[in-house]
Amino acid sequence: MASPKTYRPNIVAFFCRWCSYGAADLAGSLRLRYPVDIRIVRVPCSGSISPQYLLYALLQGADGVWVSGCHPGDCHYRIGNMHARRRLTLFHNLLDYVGIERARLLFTWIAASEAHKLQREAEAFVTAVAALGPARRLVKSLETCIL
Amino acid sequence: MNAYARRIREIARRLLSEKAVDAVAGYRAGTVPMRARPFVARTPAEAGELTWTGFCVGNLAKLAIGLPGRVAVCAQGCISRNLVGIVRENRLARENLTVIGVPCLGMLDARKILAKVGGRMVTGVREEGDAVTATGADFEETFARGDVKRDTCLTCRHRNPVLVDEVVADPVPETGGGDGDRIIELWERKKPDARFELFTRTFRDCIRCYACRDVCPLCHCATCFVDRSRPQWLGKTQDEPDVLTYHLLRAFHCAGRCTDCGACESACPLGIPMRRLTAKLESDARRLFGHEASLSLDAKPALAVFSPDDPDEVFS
Amino acid sequence: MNEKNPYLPYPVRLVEARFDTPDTSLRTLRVAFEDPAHAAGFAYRPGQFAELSVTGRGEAPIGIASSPTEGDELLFTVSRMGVVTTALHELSPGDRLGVRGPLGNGYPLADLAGKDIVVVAGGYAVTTLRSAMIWLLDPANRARYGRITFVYGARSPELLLYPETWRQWMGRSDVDCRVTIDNACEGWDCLVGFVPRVLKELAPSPEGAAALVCGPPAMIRFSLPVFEDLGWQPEQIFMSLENRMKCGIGICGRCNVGNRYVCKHGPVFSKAELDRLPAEY
Amino acid sequence: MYDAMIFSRLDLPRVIAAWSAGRAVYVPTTAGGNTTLAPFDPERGLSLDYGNTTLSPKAFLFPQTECLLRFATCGQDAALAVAEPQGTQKRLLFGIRPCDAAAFALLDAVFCQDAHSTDPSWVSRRERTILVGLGCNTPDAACFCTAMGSGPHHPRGLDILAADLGDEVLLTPVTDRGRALLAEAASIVPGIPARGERGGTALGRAATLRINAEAVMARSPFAGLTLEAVARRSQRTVHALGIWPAIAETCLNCGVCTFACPTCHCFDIQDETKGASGRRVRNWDTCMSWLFTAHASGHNPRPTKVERVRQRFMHKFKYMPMNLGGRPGCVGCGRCVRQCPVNIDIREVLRTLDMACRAAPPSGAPRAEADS
Repeated sequence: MASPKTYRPNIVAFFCRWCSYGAADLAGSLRLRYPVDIRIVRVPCSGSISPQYLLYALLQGADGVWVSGCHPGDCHYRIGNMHARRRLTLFHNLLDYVGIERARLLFTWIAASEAHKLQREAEAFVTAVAALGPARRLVKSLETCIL
Repeated sequence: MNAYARRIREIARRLLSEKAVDAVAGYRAGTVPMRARPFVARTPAEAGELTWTGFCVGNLAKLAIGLPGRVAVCAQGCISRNLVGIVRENRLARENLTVIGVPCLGMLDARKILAKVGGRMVTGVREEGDAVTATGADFEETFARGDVKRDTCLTCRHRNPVLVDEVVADPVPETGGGDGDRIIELWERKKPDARFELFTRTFRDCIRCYACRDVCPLCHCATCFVDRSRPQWLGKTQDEPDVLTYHLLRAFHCAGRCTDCGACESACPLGIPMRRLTAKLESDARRLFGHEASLSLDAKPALAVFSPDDPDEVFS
Repeated sequence: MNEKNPYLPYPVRLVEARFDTPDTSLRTLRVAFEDPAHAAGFAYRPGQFAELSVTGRGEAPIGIASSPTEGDELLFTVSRMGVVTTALHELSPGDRLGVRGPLGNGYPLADLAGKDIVVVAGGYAVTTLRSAMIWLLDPANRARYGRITFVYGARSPELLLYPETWRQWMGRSDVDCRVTIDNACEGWDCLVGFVPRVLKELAPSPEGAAALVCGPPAMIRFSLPVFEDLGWQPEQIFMSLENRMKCGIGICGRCNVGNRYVCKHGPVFSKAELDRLPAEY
Repeated sequence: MYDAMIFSRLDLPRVIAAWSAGRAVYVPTTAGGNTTLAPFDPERGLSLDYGNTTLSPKAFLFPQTECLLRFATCGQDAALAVAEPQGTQKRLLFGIRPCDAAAFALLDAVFCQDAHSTDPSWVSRRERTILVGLGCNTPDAACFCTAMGSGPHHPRGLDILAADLGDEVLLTPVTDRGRALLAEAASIVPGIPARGERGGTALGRAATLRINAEAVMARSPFAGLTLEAVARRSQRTVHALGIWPAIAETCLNCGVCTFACPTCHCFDIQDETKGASGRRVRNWDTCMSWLFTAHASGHNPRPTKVERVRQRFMHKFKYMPMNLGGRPGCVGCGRCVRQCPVNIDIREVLRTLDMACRAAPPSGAPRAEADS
């Protein structure tokens, strides 16, 4: 098991290409540092994110999952993030309800210009997930042995 | 034979002999005690086989979807809502559907009855008003209906059909219990660790037969996510993460559309209370979006619509 | 087959791979056993198949296109269809994969000694018939059979597999090799027309003969009446079936046609036997 | 028979405790409305008051999920390795019902066909698992073992058959292994050899229990089921009968019947990976599933539930009898009857099938009617 000192969480982020992905880009241009533990998956819209993506990430051993889209009202496709908000709200509550640690999930609205917000959120999320340690719940292990 | 069954046969016979419908989806007597069988009557003679008992615990909306032609369906409150849902989803045309409305007193849970009689072999069950009498080779015991009703019927809010073409009986008072949130309180009170432990324990016995999915009229994907291979969203094993992920996703796919008919729980061979998950989603849909699934043909499912003022509580 | 555990593949390495068709939907893989003992244990007959496995993706049943007379290396032509076959298309020479087999019954070539053999192949289904042909034409076997006729067709020239092999047969006097494409095209020097028509013109006599037929459903559907009109009996015609398979040894249950398992009792069935089975394939 | 033993019912937990030395012993346990075979706990005691286990005990020999082998990465360094040895635990299952033991005997013929088709983990588990069955004194309304060549006190597949005589238990060894086991128990717990007058009485009581149980089934509305007419018809004829769409009409195509069934044995094989390593697992599969036979090309030989439902019943009542010398692929445990969400009753299906086979006109050429 990883010691607290060396442990670095595995974080999968689903970013909307029109805003939060742009914010990550901008953060790079501005040379803003944020933790390297985040693997960004660029998606067309937060509205295109199915809960099964998030569960898939958890199954495969992600310690934290981050979804970020355009602020409500600013969707490139007009209403994609409005649908995402309803869907992901229910899903977030469901995961919380079954005991998945709240801090392993982060849902944000980050516009393309908000590189600083992205940096802040990234730092806070990585710290929070690192504090929880490696994910144990819903993580697929291949070690099972039947006698 | 009870009054409901008599009336259902009358209606079915009339609809079939007048050729108002091609088929009537209902139930006939089961081959073993405490069971009823979904049945499609296509002739007035077959209508004579229709029956109604507290063990009609499937979901006939599911059966109706696959039937060609004009179909009449016997439906309690929850099933009528499913019919509304499938009409809304264009899986059954309203003009091809006749709803035979069955005001519901709550359906029975064979497991509860078996528990009440201490596992002795039940050879028959009689229903008289609020009294449910189980008989065996050497015993006869009577219970209050409320004690042997299915869990879902204890929190029912819509015992009377919301869409009716033919009426089996006068509406019954809406005294089912009505508080769907009671189911989720069991877990919500607990701390996350305990919640996960309860979640795991509740679904531990699952054998992934998918009866819960297959009995449910909300499921309609041509290829279910569990059957997809590119990507394969979850493993096919009985390992805990695969099983739990299956149930989370199955429940979520019903979010905003579930009528809490309880067919999933009734179909489960292990008696897993999977409404623990669906009830949470519907409770949130009510609380956050003021939404209750399929109460009228005009209402869209909670996740098919949005409001600019939807709560932002999980976003930062 | 691994004697202790039939689910355990032999490790092999990909020696050579090439795409057979311009659309790259077919790829022929040549593999070599890592352990000579495994090669010796893998005693196969034409018409048998093996489960090819790519670790992490799974196994797929593929007919063996090589003949045991060609040495220890195995040849498979794989159509890219699902997860495993796609993975097989992505392998590079030198990569290790698994081979589990040989599986199934194969063509009853030993029982057909002394007979004339008519081989009818369509498109990509020629794979195990290539194996049968090479085996039949091997000096050790050729004398035990009468006339050998090979009819092979595909939609267009580039969809014909193993051209160097059948071109070579065309130069031989002990085999009647007829290769055809559906529609004429520039530079094509062999026959034009559907396989059933070529077969009709050929009019093979059923006298002391047997046919091995493998091809797409339409080819089978129109070829069988040709045989029938010529007086062939169902017992003389052998066909190879495909069904979804997993275990390959007649246990896991999905590939059955009636009471017969394609993986164990097949994939080769006589038409007479198929006539007795429900047509669930 | 003469080496049967009689034990006091009160001593039975001690007998089982004696067997627990060096073995994991599982006994019927009811909790939350389900009966399972759970590890024997002397503190909890032993209840013989159960119908049958909710699911069949097949998972003890054929786990729902099982690792076949492990591997590392793919590509040049792909390495295939054998899985950990499977089925190494020595076990004793107490109280399985004769129908389920008959199912194990039937599955032996499936998992151990010949040198090429022998399932090593089945063999390993079967060899290490001792079966002490308990005869049924009160069959359930769904039971029909007598019609499937078994019976409420049938010994096939068991090592020891127990009969619950109320105050006493009669243990009859069926195999040499069972005989040794009985001797093992008798060396620790006082038992009485079932000989002489005392033995005669016990054997007589057990016989009466068996006859009474059989009589209960003989009074069932489904008594008298037979496969004779099905056996006379060719598989093609049975397959082509017009009865299948109506039988399948209400079927949900879920897998309850096949997963609960003690003789259903179909499985799927899949690879799973995590990082640079992975495993090949087999999982129970079901012929009810669309995916079961779907080709990668999209073609499906059993495209609708009618073909799939037909396959299930044909497999049990036609294909397996053809392949197994007439034995049906069903032992009459009744689980599918009890657990089918839409109450499709296999007995009713068999009756319909039987009647249709009797009524079917002899199909064309006599040759087509003969299965060879």
